[in-house]
Amino acid sequence: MATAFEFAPAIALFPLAAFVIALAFGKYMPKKGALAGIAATAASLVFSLWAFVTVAGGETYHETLYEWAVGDPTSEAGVQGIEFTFGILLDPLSTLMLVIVSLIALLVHVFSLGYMNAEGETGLPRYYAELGLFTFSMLAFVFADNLLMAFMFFELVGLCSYLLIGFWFRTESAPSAAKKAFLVTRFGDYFFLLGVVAIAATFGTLQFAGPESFVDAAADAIDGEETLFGFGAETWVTITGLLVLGGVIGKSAQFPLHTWLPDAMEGPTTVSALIHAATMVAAGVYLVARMFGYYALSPTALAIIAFVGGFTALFAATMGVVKDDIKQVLAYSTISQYGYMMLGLGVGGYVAGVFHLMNHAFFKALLFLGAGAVIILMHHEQDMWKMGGLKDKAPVTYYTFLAGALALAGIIPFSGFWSKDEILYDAFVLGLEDPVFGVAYAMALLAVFFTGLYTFRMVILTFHGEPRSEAAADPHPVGPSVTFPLATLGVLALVAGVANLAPIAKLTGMDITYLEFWLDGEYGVVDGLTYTAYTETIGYPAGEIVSEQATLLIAAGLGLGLAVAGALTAYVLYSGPEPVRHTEKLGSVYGVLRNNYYQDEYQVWLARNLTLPVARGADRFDQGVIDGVVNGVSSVSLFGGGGVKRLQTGVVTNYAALIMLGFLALLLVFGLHGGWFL
Amino acid sequence: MTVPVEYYVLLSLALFCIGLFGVLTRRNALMFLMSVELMLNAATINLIAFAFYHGNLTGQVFALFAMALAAAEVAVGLGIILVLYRNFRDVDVTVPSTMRW
Amino acid sequence: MIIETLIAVTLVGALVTFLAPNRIAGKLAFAISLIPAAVSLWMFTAFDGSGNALLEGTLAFESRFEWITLGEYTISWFVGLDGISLPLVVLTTVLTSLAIVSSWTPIDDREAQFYGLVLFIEANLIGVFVALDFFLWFIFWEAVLIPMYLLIGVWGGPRRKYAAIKFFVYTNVASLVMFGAFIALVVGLGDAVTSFALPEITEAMLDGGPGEFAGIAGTTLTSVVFVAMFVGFAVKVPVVPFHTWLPDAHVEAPTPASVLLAGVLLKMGTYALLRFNFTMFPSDVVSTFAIPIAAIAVISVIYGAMLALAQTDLKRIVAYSSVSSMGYVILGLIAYTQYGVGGATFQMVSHGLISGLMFMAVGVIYNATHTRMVTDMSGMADKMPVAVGILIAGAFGYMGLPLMSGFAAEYFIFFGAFGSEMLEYAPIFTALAMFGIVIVAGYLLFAMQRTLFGPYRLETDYEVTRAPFHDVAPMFVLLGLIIALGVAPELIFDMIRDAVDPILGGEL
Amino acid sequence: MEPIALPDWAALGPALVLAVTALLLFVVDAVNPRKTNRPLIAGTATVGSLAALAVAVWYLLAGVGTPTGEGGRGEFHIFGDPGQFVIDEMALFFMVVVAVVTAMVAVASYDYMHDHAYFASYYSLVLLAATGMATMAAANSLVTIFIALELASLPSYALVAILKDNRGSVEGGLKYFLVGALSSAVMVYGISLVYGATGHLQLEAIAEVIAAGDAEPYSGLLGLGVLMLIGGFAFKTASVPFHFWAPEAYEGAPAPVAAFLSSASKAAGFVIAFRVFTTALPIGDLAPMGIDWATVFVVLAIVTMTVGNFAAAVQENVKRMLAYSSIGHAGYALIGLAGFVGPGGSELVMSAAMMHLLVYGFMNTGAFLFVGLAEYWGVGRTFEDYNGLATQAPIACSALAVFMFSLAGIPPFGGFWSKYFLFTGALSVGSTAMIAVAAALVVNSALSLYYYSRLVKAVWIEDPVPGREGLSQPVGLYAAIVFAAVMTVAVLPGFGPIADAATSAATALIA
Repeated sequence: MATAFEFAPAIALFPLAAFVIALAFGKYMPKKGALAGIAATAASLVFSLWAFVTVAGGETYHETLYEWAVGDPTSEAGVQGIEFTFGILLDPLSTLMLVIVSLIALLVHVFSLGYMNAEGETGLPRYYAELGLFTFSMLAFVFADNLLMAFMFFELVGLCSYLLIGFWFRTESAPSAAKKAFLVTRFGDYFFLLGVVAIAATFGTLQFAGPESFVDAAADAIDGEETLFGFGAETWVTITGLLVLGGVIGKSAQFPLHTWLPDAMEGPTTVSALIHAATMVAAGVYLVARMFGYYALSPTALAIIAFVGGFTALFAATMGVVKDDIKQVLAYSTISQYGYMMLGLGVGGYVAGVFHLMNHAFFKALLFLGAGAVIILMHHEQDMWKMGGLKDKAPVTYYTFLAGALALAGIIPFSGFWSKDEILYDAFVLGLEDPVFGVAYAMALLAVFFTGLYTFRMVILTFHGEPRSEAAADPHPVGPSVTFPLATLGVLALVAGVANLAPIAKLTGMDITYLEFWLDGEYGVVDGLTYTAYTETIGYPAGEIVSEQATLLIAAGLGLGLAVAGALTAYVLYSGPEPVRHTEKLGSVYGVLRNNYYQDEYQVWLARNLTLPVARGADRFDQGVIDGVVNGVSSVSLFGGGGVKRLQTGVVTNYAALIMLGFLALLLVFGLHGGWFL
Repeated sequence: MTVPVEYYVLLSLALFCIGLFGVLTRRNALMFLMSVELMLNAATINLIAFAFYHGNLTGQVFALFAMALAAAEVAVGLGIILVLYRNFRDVDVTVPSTMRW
Repeated sequence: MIIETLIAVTLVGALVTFLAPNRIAGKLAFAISLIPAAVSLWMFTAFDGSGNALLEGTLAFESRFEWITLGEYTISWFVGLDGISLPLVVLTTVLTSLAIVSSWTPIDDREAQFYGLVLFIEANLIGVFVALDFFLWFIFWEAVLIPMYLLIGVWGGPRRKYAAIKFFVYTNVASLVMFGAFIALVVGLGDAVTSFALPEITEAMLDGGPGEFAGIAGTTLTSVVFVAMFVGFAVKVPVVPFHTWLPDAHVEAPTPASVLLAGVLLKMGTYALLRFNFTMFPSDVVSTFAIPIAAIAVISVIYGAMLALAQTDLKRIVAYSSVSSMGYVILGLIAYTQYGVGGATFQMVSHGLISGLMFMAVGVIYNATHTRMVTDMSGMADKMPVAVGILIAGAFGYMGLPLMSGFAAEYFIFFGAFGSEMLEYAPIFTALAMFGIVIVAGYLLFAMQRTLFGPYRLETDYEVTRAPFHDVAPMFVLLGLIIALGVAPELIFDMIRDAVDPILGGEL
Repeated sequence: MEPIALPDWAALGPALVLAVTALLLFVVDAVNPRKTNRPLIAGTATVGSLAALAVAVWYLLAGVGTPTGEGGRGEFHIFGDPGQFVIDEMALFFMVVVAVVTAMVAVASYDYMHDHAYFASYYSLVLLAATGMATMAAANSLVTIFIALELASLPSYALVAILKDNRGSVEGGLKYFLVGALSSAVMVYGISLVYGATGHLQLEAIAEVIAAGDAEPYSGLLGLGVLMLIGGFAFKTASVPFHFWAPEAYEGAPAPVAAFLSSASKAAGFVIAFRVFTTALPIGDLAPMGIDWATVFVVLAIVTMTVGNFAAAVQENVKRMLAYSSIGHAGYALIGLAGFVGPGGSELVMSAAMMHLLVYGFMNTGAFLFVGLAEYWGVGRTFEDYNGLATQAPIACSALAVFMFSLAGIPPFGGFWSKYFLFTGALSVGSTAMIAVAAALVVNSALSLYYYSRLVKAVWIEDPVPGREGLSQPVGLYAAIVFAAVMTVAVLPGFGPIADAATSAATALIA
């Protein structure tokens, strides 16, 4: 009887096949390759679910399948004999993620039928091929069993997002945004790769799990108080962990490498859904979760993760408040939400972080697809100020979008509430003990308010009030390929929170924190990759106010209250048939927010006004000095030749004289030297 | 009475230098040629004197050869000077200087 | 005798093509070039060597007989393959075949001579990699200059004469310096060597090294020769600051010449560095120069990339990025680890394929638009989707995209360098060099954005059309090889490692 | 098979064959002075020089010069033992060079001198000069050396000036003659001084006197004499400072004559230098007396190659460029004598010089003959005039490229071996002075690459001169050029015998 695990590679290979088919034959296929993609992602989903069920049945899978490059251990001492392999690690975390990714990918494919095909786009085979490659890369990244494989597919994910963001390459802005996305994440990946190299060179292994893993090796090194590359083991773990984190910050769009994400809205909205919910951006946070055991060894690294996460959450949320483009708002919300996840992981809330990752995948995909539907409705208009009143004309879109918005804002009982609350709770109890985490928590908490504000600002401006343009008054209809994914995700956004009702569990004592059990190895388990193991390694103290339940209620109340406050503020400010912008109230702050704290400006300045002039200077130096020396040598030689040939005056008497002079010179030198005249 | 060999050498050296001086100063091709002949003759004096000094005849034989060759050289030289005159209407050796540098 | 056949067939083919009518020369040359390609691929499958050619390894297809006696020394025809040279031979033959196809479109004048020279250069390139006698090797090494000089000079761009002579003289001077240094070394070795066979010289070098030469003590001589040979090869590679001939040569060279220049000719330098400086000299000599060499490597990487960033000519961009890529090779070599040196060798092959692909793609665009200036072009993807697609793939290969060979090579090098025991501050050097992967992404993405994307707005008095099949087909082959090596580096890394290991062992 | 026993004088066979051919040409011309049978004359000259070549090669193969102990026939001495002439491997080696060059020049001149009035005289002079050069190779006494040298020089003067209505030819001839006369005067004076110091003119005898220390009191005399002898050789080989005639003589002379002089005459000059300095004036005996001629040659080698190459690099006239390059190559070959500066390896470097002179005989002759072809076509003399010739005459231009790259020492051509063997030999001597020579070689070699490739650039790369008429294909010139090119290529793989011959010649000479 074949088991699900034997087919594990197929989970990723189906979309790869779809990529090849769509690229080669998409032109000739009905729907231009969409069907291949849908079939492939559906198959991936089926196999993912099968694997998920198998893991639920208590089995896990960790196998090296392919030796990519093999060192020769016989001739090389130490880590140079390392083998670089491809393998599959199917544990609770990765199977969960596989399901999420393949599900979202499937829905995006289906939605694309309505969004891309129906709109008569050109280049559809390319589009579907790239989607397939994107899905393939992400799935392979998810089930990678070692850091190098993870890095490789991490990079491929970056490539695919480049290609898809730049899908409309005939415009000026899309290629620019694509370039920016790749370049900024590449900058992060530079650190990631350095981290991979450093970890490999230090521990001689890159495995995530098992006794041969670098996590165990690092733990041993710390226990043994070894010195690695001139640093104490823990310091070195921190350094390497932070290097890898560079890649995470780039991909998950954390401050300061978040600037690419809003620009990435230049891609088709479906692509945005995929990038934000399940692939590109999720990859970063997933990686932290994947190698959480390693970060658990370094409190410093975790603190930095938490702090960056908290700061990004607030930072991005404030910018989201002033955006007019519906996709821009969603983009900043993504940055902000991933900040939460980082915070959750940083404070040791492994379950909370993964939980939010899952929920976010559903509701953010929903929101983006919803936004896509809105854009279809609006005949490709994205400015919210030109919308309004769509609520009645597109009820499915509206209600599903609303579900997503409620989840995003974290309103009970939508899924977002449960996961965000858990993150905030974890941060809160830690923040009570440690002021660094306290600050991170405070920022994240404040961000909750802004989240509610921008979310409902978006909902109200888009769907409520009166139509503010002709397009809004007469929307384009949407088909079932649009509404089906929306409905699916809408349901998920509502109910996904059930997976881990931690507050209720804590209050009532019921064993209903399924996700925690799942991640803690109640079902299938790979040694060391459990929540409990991580928590033990970190050993964070948990503060409380009065009692655990009270603390829980305080935290939840603060979060929910602020979210509702934000939503209400939005309602107050923007409801009504003719909402006003309220920008003047913000004064100069508006400019700062509107310009995204000038983050783009300084990064562009770095590229354009610093790097480029330096490069031009180097070029001038190269042409002038280095090449100048080369050409100078040749000029001097020829000039010398010009001098030498002047000896040849053409007058034979001169020759006789010169011959005699030369002869005399020889005579004098050698005669004197040899003593002939004595 | 025997003249010491050093005197012959000095004589030949003087002759050689005179010839050389002529080579360097005379612009007439014929004078140039004659100066070279003087230098050759300086060598001939040497050869004969040394032959006498060493008491073998090789030097004297070589002197004969040298004279014969000098004659041949003059023959070729005069021929060249002839065509020189035909082409340049002059026997000044500094005139033909079309080729230089 | 198979290697002799390989070279002889190519040489005869060169002559035949040279004398053939222009009309059929291109097809004829391609047909002929398939023979060495097939033979070398067969050799690849039938390879039975092991170890390093210079370090008592078992050679594949060895052949040796005496040729010339020069005083106490004999010069032999001595050829053979090991795991380092075989991949480079295959690279040469395959790339030449593809380069020939890629020149069908752009070369429309004196074709017979052109293709004859291309085949001639191929024969010599093969020779460089198979020769194991110093003089024999040096003949091939130098003979490459003539065809390349003419290819650039006759079929090149507007400043071709300057570029050709610069290439010619500059690299020849370097060869002379290297030659002189090597001969001094051989003379210094005294009675220990009686031939110019590289294995014998290597053995003598590792077995005590040279004695006094012209009043210079043996150890000093070793160091001086090491430096002189490094400089000699550095010009060929090229590394900063000896690189200025390269951009000129590349920019002016016709596409196929650029392909071969970047694809194989640059590898001659790194191959020679590996064979001579890093194999022949004992590790303690190498380690003396570890820091300066690593510094040169890092400077080449970063400075080369910065220069590429400042260019507006597509070919110039790729040319400078070659300087940058070759810096990685140097870094890998000086790492003196299995992955470092092996990765450097892998990078030679990989960069050969990728830069070849890039030059072909740029050439195809140039054929259609007659410009290579980034500033002149826009939206080429609209007009030539396939060629542009491959160019993009190649560019990402250049950036070290995983599952393409460039990543494997760079990763091996970085990994090998990071943990190098020979090189002090290895992690810092590695980190600095690695930053090149960011800059390379920067300039390639900028260039691509400007030229390939955006609205099409090139004004020509003719219709810019899609590239013909025979223009893009070679690029597909290259792309396939790049991906194959990226997915399965063991295809060649296995034999490379086998040949590299004895070097690092130090002792015989 | 035992060859027919020949008398001893027959050992000088190659030179005799050339001499007989020269006389035969006079006879042919005298039979019917009114009418010139050009094919017959040119054919006779060619056959004669080829016969000389055949004899020389035959002798070499038969083991003449190879010590009897090694199964050879040993050296042959004529007019005494040790005699006035010696036929050893070096002599035969250089006779081969002279004969080959003569043959090529004879073939090429058939077309080049086609319209010349003194066709037979021309050929006679060429063969007489060749006789002189071949005799130089065997001369073993200062007397015979001087006679042979004059026998080579006197016809050469006439040959240079043979275009009597051409101002350049006459001017070149005049300069050549005047400088030559001066040089031979200097040389004879040098000979007289050496004779004075040692009392002998026969080379071995001189060496004996010096070895016995009998010349010790006359070291000043001897030193001056040696220096003057060097002057004489320097003239013949076109070395600094006696090189001033060369650019003009080569430029003005008919191209085949220039080829002849720059290849064969230079080689002949070197052979007497090699013989005199190794046989008569061993450095081991002379250096303690303060007569360090090897160092003189070190200086001369460096200066000569530098002057030649630097001046060549800035020429506009192709023939003049080749003339200067010829001076540069004289500098290279001088390394063969500079190598005696010690401490070891002089055989190697001297044999390398011999090899270089042989290969140079092909490539340089070929290059000058190409210039002759260009003059025959009347395309002009400067680099610009040569522009784009390859489109009209690809074969000849391919040959030219072969010559140029070979002269530059780029493989796969013969010049590669000899140049790099010189380099190798220079370093194998293992002295600081020779490292300086090697360094100069590097610099000059790089520079030479520039101007040689410049000519290749002109014919192959530049666009053709507009309005040039179609170019004819004179059989003789083409045959000679193609032969030279083929040989230049063929000696690369076939360098083994050449290297062996040169090595054993040098070893025998120095031993």
